[in-house]
Parts: sequence; structure tokens; C-alpha cells
Amino acid sequence: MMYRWHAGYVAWLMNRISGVLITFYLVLHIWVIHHLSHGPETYKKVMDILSSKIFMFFELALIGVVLYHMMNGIRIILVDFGNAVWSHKTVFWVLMAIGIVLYVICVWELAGGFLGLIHHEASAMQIAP
Amino acid sequence: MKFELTYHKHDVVVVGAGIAGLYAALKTSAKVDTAVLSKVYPTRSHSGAAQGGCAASLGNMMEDHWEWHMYDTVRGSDFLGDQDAQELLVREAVPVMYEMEHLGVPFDRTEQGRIAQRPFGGHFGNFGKSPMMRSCYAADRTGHAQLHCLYEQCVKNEVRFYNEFYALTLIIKDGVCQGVVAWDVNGGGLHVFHAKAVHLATGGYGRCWKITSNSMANTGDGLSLVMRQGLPLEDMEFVQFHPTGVWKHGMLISEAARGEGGYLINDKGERFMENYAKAKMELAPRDVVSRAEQTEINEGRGIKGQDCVHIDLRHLGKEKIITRLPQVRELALKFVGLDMIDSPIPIQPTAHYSMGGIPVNLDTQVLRDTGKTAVPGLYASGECACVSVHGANRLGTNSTLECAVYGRIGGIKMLDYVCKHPGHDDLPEDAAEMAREEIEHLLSTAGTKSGVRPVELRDRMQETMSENVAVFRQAEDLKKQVGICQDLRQEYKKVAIDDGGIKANTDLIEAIELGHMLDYAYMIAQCALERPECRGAHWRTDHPGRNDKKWLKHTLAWLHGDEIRIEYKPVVITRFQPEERKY
Amino acid sequence: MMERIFRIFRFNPETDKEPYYDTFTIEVQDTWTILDGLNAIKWHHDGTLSYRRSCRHGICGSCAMMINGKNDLACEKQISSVKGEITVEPLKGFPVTRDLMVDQTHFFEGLRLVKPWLINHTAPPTDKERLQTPEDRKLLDGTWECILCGACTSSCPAFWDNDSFLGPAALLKAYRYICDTRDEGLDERIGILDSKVGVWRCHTIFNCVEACPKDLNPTNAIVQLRRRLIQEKL
Amino acid sequence: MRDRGIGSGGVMGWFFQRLTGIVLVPVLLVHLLTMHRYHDHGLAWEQVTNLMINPYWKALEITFLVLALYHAFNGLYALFQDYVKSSGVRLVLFSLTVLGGLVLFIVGVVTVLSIQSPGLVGTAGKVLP
Ligand SMILES: Cc1cc2nc3c(=O)[nH]c(=O)nc-3n(C[C@H](O)[C@H](O)[C@H](O)COP(=O)(O)OP(=O)(O)OC[C@H]3O[C@@H](n4cnc5c(N)ncnc54)[C@H](O)[C@@H]3O)c2cc1C
Ligand code: HEM
Ligand code: SF4
Ligand code: F3S
Ligand code: FES
Repeated sequence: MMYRWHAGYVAWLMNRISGVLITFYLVLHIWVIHHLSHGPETYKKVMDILSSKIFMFFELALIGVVLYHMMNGIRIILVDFGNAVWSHKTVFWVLMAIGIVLYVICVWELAGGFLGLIHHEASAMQIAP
Repeated sequence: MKFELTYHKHDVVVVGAGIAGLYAALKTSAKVDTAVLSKVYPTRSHSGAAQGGCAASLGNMMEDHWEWHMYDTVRGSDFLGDQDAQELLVREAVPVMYEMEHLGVPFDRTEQGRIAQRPFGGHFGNFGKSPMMRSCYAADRTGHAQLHCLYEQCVKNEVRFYNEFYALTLIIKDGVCQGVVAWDVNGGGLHVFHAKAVHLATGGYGRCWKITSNSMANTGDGLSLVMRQGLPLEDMEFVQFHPTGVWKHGMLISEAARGEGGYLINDKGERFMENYAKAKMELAPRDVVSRAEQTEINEGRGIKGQDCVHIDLRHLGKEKIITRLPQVRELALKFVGLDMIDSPIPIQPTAHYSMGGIPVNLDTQVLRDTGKTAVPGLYASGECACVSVHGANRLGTNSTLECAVYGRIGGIKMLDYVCKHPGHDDLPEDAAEMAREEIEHLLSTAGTKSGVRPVELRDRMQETMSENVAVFRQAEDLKKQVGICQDLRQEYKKVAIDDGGIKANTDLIEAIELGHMLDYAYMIAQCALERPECRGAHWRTDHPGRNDKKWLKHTLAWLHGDEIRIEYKPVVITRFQPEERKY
Repeated sequence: MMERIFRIFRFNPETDKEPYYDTFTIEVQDTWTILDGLNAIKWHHDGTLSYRRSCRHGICGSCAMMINGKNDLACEKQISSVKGEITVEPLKGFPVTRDLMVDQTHFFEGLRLVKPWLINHTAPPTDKERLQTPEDRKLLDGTWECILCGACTSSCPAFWDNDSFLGPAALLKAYRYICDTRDEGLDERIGILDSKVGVWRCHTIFNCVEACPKDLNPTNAIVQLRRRLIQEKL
Repeated sequence: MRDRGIGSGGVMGWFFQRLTGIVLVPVLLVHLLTMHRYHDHGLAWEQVTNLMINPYWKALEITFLVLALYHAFNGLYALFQDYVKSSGVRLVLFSLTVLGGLVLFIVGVVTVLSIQSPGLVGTAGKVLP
């Protein structure tokens, strides 16, 4: 059954699933982060768990999901308000390519990649009071 | 098996949802309760296939007058058309075209914003002297645009649609039409429609030929409905063959392909039209070109000896084919898998349009004799009717016009009639008996292996009709065909179908349609046999030339059991006296 | 002449509990379309096979069905363009009446809801057409050609999930009138278009564009309708 | 078949889904790239609080919170509209999404506002478990 697996359908289905996943995460995230207000000790405990290898993996996967949802969301918005209704396939692949680049950057960056290494100290300086 | 009858009561019941039927329904539904029965969904009607356009002397592109349009129509009909009907047609054409625009038909436009018009075969200015742009069009989908627009207007008027209801018999009591009996194709079941007025608009009957441009629903049901009530049919021998049907399929390659300069080529690679119409070549009228093609085929110069010739557009070049003839190219690609850009396309003449039909007067009332006696409450318009505006040959773009003009008139006249008849008359007790017998008999044959399969009879009918009653006709063949039709009608009594189901039984429907086709095919053969002259589309090789002295008259034919009785009625001539038809 | 295998969805509500597939091996000619194949099967193998057809050249919209997983018009689809076994199924998303026939009552009902007729409050000139420039007429291209075959609506996942959604065909029809410069009916149609069965239920999935055998773009119509609604509402 | 009674429209929900989506693009990227640094076992408590003490960051985070919550819960409601047939159940779910969104919003705002100065715990933190 082709329509089950047609690109537009899959793109939308993934958008929907990713949307729900991120929402799920958002709820958790708000819950977890509110430990910030419980002081450094609680925060550190939570953070230690969260930055274990397994959670890091989840987080990296999540970023992929977020980026997919974002890039596809942009495509939908370009269809709705731009001219992409005539070229949605091309737009989709271009955005996906950008998404992949963004993902690589994010991973480098968040996992302590080159940008992070170079800017780490500088940024720490900047935000210091 | 015993079917429950379902009764419905409406003021007007229209059978057929093509341009004609819908226009009639549109007019009556403005004031009275109107139902439309159609064996296919309304938007699936054959009218949607009309491409070229719809004629009217609007004069949007160049000077034009209804008199000129009338002259062309009269001459086109080879003087067999009734001139009062033709005059009404061309005069009404103008307001009707405007009305269709007002209803929303998306006609193409001129720079001034008016309805655009284009030239079409057989239409001229100044009494046949100069070329004329008279066909109002919506790209190459004019019929589609008109059909959909009318359907939607009927939806707006809350016409009650009975979709996929197959009309089986008319109910006529004491000479007055009381309604119609129909079979619900999807649900199964017999329905009696009780009406003050019934309007038949069941379309053409090209399906009794093997090669035809007609849709599969064009089985001429309305004709047999009328014929089986002991009423006559008119001018059945006149059927137009279009020269460019896709080989083996029959669907139409638009006249535009020749208009743009396509060549017709035989097996020897010759442009054979040189031998038939040296001046106009491929652009000669449809009947002339069809006869030329058929001669080539008959004399063995068809491509590889087969029953086709080539239409060759390669010399036009890729550019022109793609920009000017995209639809035609696509059609060839889809149906013969050939690209016109680098390949000629096999074609053959195809049964295209039925000039004859149910005799009606100018109010679209069905006539019962050679005089002016109408059947009260029974109306007909469109291709199934014969008013007769097309006479022996119709002009392109005049038929959707006929559907619109006479469908509309029919609606208006029925409205008058219905308003004068406040109540429904009583239905006869046995209103549905004939229909019930037909259905029950056919269903009871299901699965009996001994009977004849409908397809065998249909194939034989279609093949022999294409052989014997086609572009060229002669007594010997026609006699043979009359005999074949008589045999086939006998054999039809032994027909057995596969499907005994009630719901969506299309096997049953095809068998019923076959019965109808056999009846009128028989009539066509007989009428053709009994007209020994050449007039319009009716070409008798054994009787060359038109014979106005003896044959300037309409054929009316009755079916009595297995016999056909023929009478004649005069042609109405008002403005234009018969003259030789030269192009 | 060559042999091809047709695998056809069968279901007769009168006798079958469950749908099943029937396989027919038939001789086909190289110019045949899927419809020719179905006809050959019906006429020479099994008369009980049910499907709709009429015009045979892609203008009436009767014969839309799913051929090897893709919605198409059987009468336009060349057998030679399909490789291997040919699977023929009814349009998805509509109730099956029998075999390849589906019930489109609901589909046409949806169409009626968008008021598919010209709405204009000023009386037209009595002896003339309304004027419309060729440019304005051009706006209608890509909308009025729709043959109401239902292939698009049948392919739309939003319609599968929620069959009260008007679907792409009805919305395309609404747009055909709304973008007609002769029409003044936007106000009357806003109610249904903006309703919970209207344009907002489309998720820009584009299956409808993929499915349309006439190469129309219902998604564009929906997108344009939304823009109009946003202009009106915000 | 469900009835096609004409009900509440959806123009607002639909439009704001796109609007929030578009605004979320930069906001989310900034949030991700600053807050989700995993090298060094995640952002240290001090780093976060250092950032968050800045009222602009606070504003940004609250914007993010509002947008993401609205977008996520509006998105969920879109799902319910598609899949939930009974309008009664739909109404209940609608109330739940609004309620859920509000609760999370309060939790989130409290968290953000609770960070008063680097290394200090806001008193508000104790209000919620
Ligand atoms: C390929 C092609 C191209 C053409 N191009 C042009 C053109 O460019 N210009 C032009 O003027 N003409 C053209 N014609 C001719 C024109 O299309 C037809 O003459 C015209 O459309 C006939 O319309 P109608 O309303 O009489 O019937 P149709 O449109 O054929 O409708 C018949 C209706 O009757 C119904 N019906 C039939 N039998 C029954 C029954 N037993 N019970 C219930 N319902 C029944 C059918 O369902 C259908 O709704 C063309 C014809 C063909 C074949
Ligand atoms: C980053 C930028 C984002 C963009 C551009 C974006 C865009 C969109 C768009 C356009 C839709 C509508 C899809 C449709 O109607 O079919 C949507 C739906 C949705 N989004 Fe986002 N979004 C973004 C981020 C988020 C985030 C962060 C969340 C969750 C926390 C989220 C959750 C959802 C949900 C649940 C839906 C509903 C899914 C559906 O209806 O199929 N989105 N998004
Ligand atoms: S838009 Fe295309 S697929 Fe949909 S009904 Fe019209 S012609 Fe068929
Ligand atoms: S497939 Fe359906 S969801 Fe929209 S874009 Fe087409 S209508
Ligand atoms: S039979 Fe008319 S579209 Fe296929």
C-alpha cells in the first residue's frame, strides 16, 4: 500500500510522532529543571544522572528528533505562507540537509566539540557577573 | 425471488444526467419537485467528454448572425434537418450560452473579457463563404465544464438525485406517461417513480459498434424504453463516423490534430487524401475523410494490411506538438503507448454521434406518429432525441448546443405542463410488471451453464455492425445484418449471466443493456436498408447520390414484436431550399 | 499478446464475510489499459467482478482505483507500465460496495457542503455575458478540470483518520468558486471551510497531489483557502 | 461516519501553531546551544545560575517556555481533534490540555524566577515539591 509509505505521509507521521515525543520530553524537562530551585546539591545529583552515557545518548537522539520536527515544521510553514506548495519535495530535502548540518554542529557543540573548546573560556568570562 | 417495490412520487422525473437532462432538471427544479435518475453518477455522464466546444453566433471574434449559423446547420444536415427546429436551435443558442456563463461555466475569454470562440469544421460566415469562429470553449474540456456546472446548479436547487438507478421501463397508461420503473444498481431493488412528467435524456447509442468514441454507458437505453411502448424512433440510419479514432480503442483524437497539419498515411506511405479531396486534403469534412480511410483499409492499404491508417504529425516538430497538441499527444501516449513526436499513430473511423432518436416536437414532447400527436407527460432531449436539428449529419459543436437548448426548453415546457396538472393520476396496478419480469428472468439464469453468455452476442453484434452498417453500406450487407440482428435477438432469449446477486450486479446491467442494443441495432440496420440513397452520414455504395425527390423525408420506425414497420414524414423546410452539398 | 497476472480485491457483502483476493491470469495485448484487462476478466472469466467505468479515456472519473498501491484511473493506466503481478484494489477510505466499487455518497455530500455553485448577488446583464479578463480566467486553471474521481480524498491520511473531514476534492471545488472573480460567496462558505471539518484538518501531507490522475494540486487550493480565511478572520 | 456539524473553527489554533513554530526556531536553538552542554557533565549549577541571573536570559527562557508549552499543547489538541470522535471526550481533553499547560507554565516560571543570584536558592523553590 503505497500511500502508507509515501514520502509526504511519512514526513507528516514523523512530524506528529516527533511532536508528541518532544512534548513528552518538555514536560519531563520542566519537571526536572525545576530542581534548579532546590539548590546546587539536588541539581548536581539530577545532573549527574542526566549526564551519564545513557542519558547523553537519549539527549542526542532527542536533538535529532527536535531538529527533524523543526525542519519539517519550517517546510510546512513555507508551504503555508511561502511558495513551497509547488516544490515541497525539494524543499523537504534541502531542509533535511540543513537539519543534518545543524545536527552535526549541535552534537559537536553540546558534546564539547570545537566551538565549545574554543569558546568555552571566553563565554564563561562573558557571562560572569 | 420477489422484490419489494419502493414507490417515489415527484412532479418531474428526468432520466439521464448529461447536459440535456440536467438543464431540464435545472429549469423545473426552480419551482417543482424534481428527481433525476442516472445510471452513472451525474458527473460521469458522457457529456463530460465533449471537447471542442459549443456553437453560438455570439460574434465575439468576428461578425456573426444566427442566419449564418442556421445555414451551416441546414447544409450540414444535408437538408434532412427540420428547419423550424434548426432555427430555434441557433436563435436560442445565444441567450443559452449567456445563461451558461451566468451559471458559472468557465469559458475561455477574449481580451475584452467576453466568451472566446474558435473555428470548427463546417461553420462559416456569410452563408458558407468565409471561415468562422463560433465555438465557445473552455480549453479542450468544454463538455466537462458545462456538465459540472449544471450538476452543481441542480445540487443548489435541491434536485433529488437517484444516482446509479437504471431506468427499465416507462409507465404509460391510457396513452399518458405516469412515470418510470428503475433498478437500484448499488442496493438492488425495484423502484417505481410516479411522476406528472418524465423527461428522457439518456444520450447516444454508439455502443452497438465495435469501434466507437462513445462511453460504455451509451447503450441507447432511452430508445428501447420508448420503442418497447410501441412508440416510433426517427432517422435511426444516420450515425456519424469520426475519422480519427484511436485504433482498436475508438476514443477520439481531436480534430485539432488534422487542423494543425497532420497527415493521413496508408501502408505505402502515401498521403492518400490526394485521391479523395485534392483541395482540402485532410481537412475535408468528417464523412469524406472517414470514407477515404475506409476505402484504403478495404482495398488492403491499411497499415500492414490491418484495419487502420496512420496519422502522422512528426513533420510538425516536437515544439509544435508539445505546445499545440499536448492533450492529443498524451492520449496517444496513454492508449497506444506511442509518442507522436517520433511515431505515427494508428487510427480508424469510429462511431461517434447518433443523429436519430426519439421523435419529439419543438416542445420536446415525444411524438407517437408521423403527424403531430404527442404522448402527454413524456419528453425527450439531447442525443437520444431527434427534433431533428442534425438531419443526416451533425456539425461539430452543435450537439452539446442541442442538449442545452432543447434540454432547457424541455424543462420550461414541463414546468408549464406540471403546473397545469395539480395531482398525480393513478398508477396502473401492474406498473412494474414488465421490469420485474426482465430482472427476475435474468437473475434466474445466473449460473446456468447452458445459456449463451451476453458477451458472445455483444461481440457478434458489434463486429457485424462495424462490418455491415458502417461508413459504407450496401443492400446485401444490410440485409445480412438485419438477419443477424434477428438471430441475435432470438438468441438473447437464452442469455445466461454469471452473477445472481442483488447488490451492485453489473453483470445484470450489462445484460439488460445488451437487450436494448440488440433492439435498436436491428432498427438501424433495417432503416439503413430501406433508404437507398446517399445523404449525410448514410452512404449507400449501391445507390450513389442524394435523391431529394424520393428521400427528402424522415424515417419513423416501430418495433412490433420481431417486426419493424416503417413510415415516413416530411422534412420541415422554411428558409433554405435543398441544394447540392459541396465544401 | 502476453500473459499477465491480475490480483484483484474481491468482496461481495451478500455472500462474503471477509474480503479476499482473486488471481486471474489473462492474455493481454500490448496496447491494453488496466480497464481493458478488467473487462477481459469480467467478460471472459468471471462475470461477477464489479467495477465502475464509462468514458474509457480519463474524463468521467468512474474508474479510479488503487493499482499496485497507487490511485489511478484504470482506463488510463497502460498494463505495460506496470511490472509484475498487477494488484487492483478499491479506493481506500470509502466503504466498499462490492469488489472495486466504493460508496461515494459521503464524498459527494461533502462536496455539497461547500456550496459548489457560483454565488453572485448582482443580477447578470440580461443579453450578454459577465465580463472576465483572460488573466482572471486563468486563476481558475488547475481547479475546474477536476473530474471528481475521488482519488485524492481517498489517499488523504487526514481523511482516513477522520472521515468527516471534507477532503481535498471538496476543498479544491470550494477554491474553484472562491477564486472565480465572478463569485461573491466567500462569506457563505466561510462557516464550513473554517469549521472543524474544514481546511484546518489538512496536514499538508500531499498524498492528494501525488494521487491526482489529472495532475491537479488540491494542496495548493487548501493553502490558498487558508490564506483567505486568515485574511478574513485576523 | 461522524457527523459534519459545523463546529468551532480552528483558524487561531492553526495560525498560532505556525507563528509559535517559527519563533521557536531561533529561541529553541539558542536554548539548546546554551543550556544543553554535555561536556563536563552538563552545565554546572553556577554556569546556569550565572546565565539565568541576567534578566534577558530570564525573559528568553520564559518566552521559550510560553511558546513551547502553547505550541506543544495546542499540537496535542490538534491530535485529539483528529482522532477523538466524541465531542464530549474532546471537551474534557481540551480542558486537560489547558490545565496541564497552565500547571507546567507555573512550575517553569517559578523555576526561572527562583534564580535570584549566582549560587543562591530562591525561596520560591520551596513552595513546590
Ligand atoms: C468524444 C466525444 C467528443 C464530443 N465532442 C463534442 C463537442 O466538442 N461538441 C459538441 O457539441 N458535441 C460533442 N460530442 C457530442 C456530445 O458530447 C453528446 O452528443 C452530448 O454530450 C450528449 O448529451 P446528453 O445529455 O444527451 O447525454 P449524455 O451526456 O450521454 O448523458 C446520458 C445520461 O443518461 C443516463 N442514462 C442512460 N441510460 C439510462 C438508464 N437506462 N437509466 C438511467 N439513466 C440512464 C446516463 O447515466 C447519463 O447520465 C462529443 C461526443 C464524443 C463521443
Ligand atoms: C523548533 C521549531 C518548531 C517548529 C518550526 C514547529 C512547527 C510545527 C508545525 C508547523 C506544526 C503543525 C503540524 C501540522 O499541522 O501538521 C507543529 C506541530 C506540533 N509541534 Fe511543533 N514545531 C517546533 C517545535 C516544537 C516543540 C519544541 C514541540 C514540543 C515541545 C513541538 C510540539 C508539537 C506538537 C505536539 C505538534 C502537533 C503534531 C501534529 O499536529 O501533528 N513543536 N509544529
Ligand atoms: S482533484 Fe484530482 S484526484 Fe481529486 S477528485 Fe479531482 S481529479 Fe480526482
Ligand atoms: S493528502 Fe490530505 S492532509 Fe492535506 S495535503 Fe492533501 S488534503
Ligand atoms: S472510465 Fe472514465 S475516467 Fe476511466
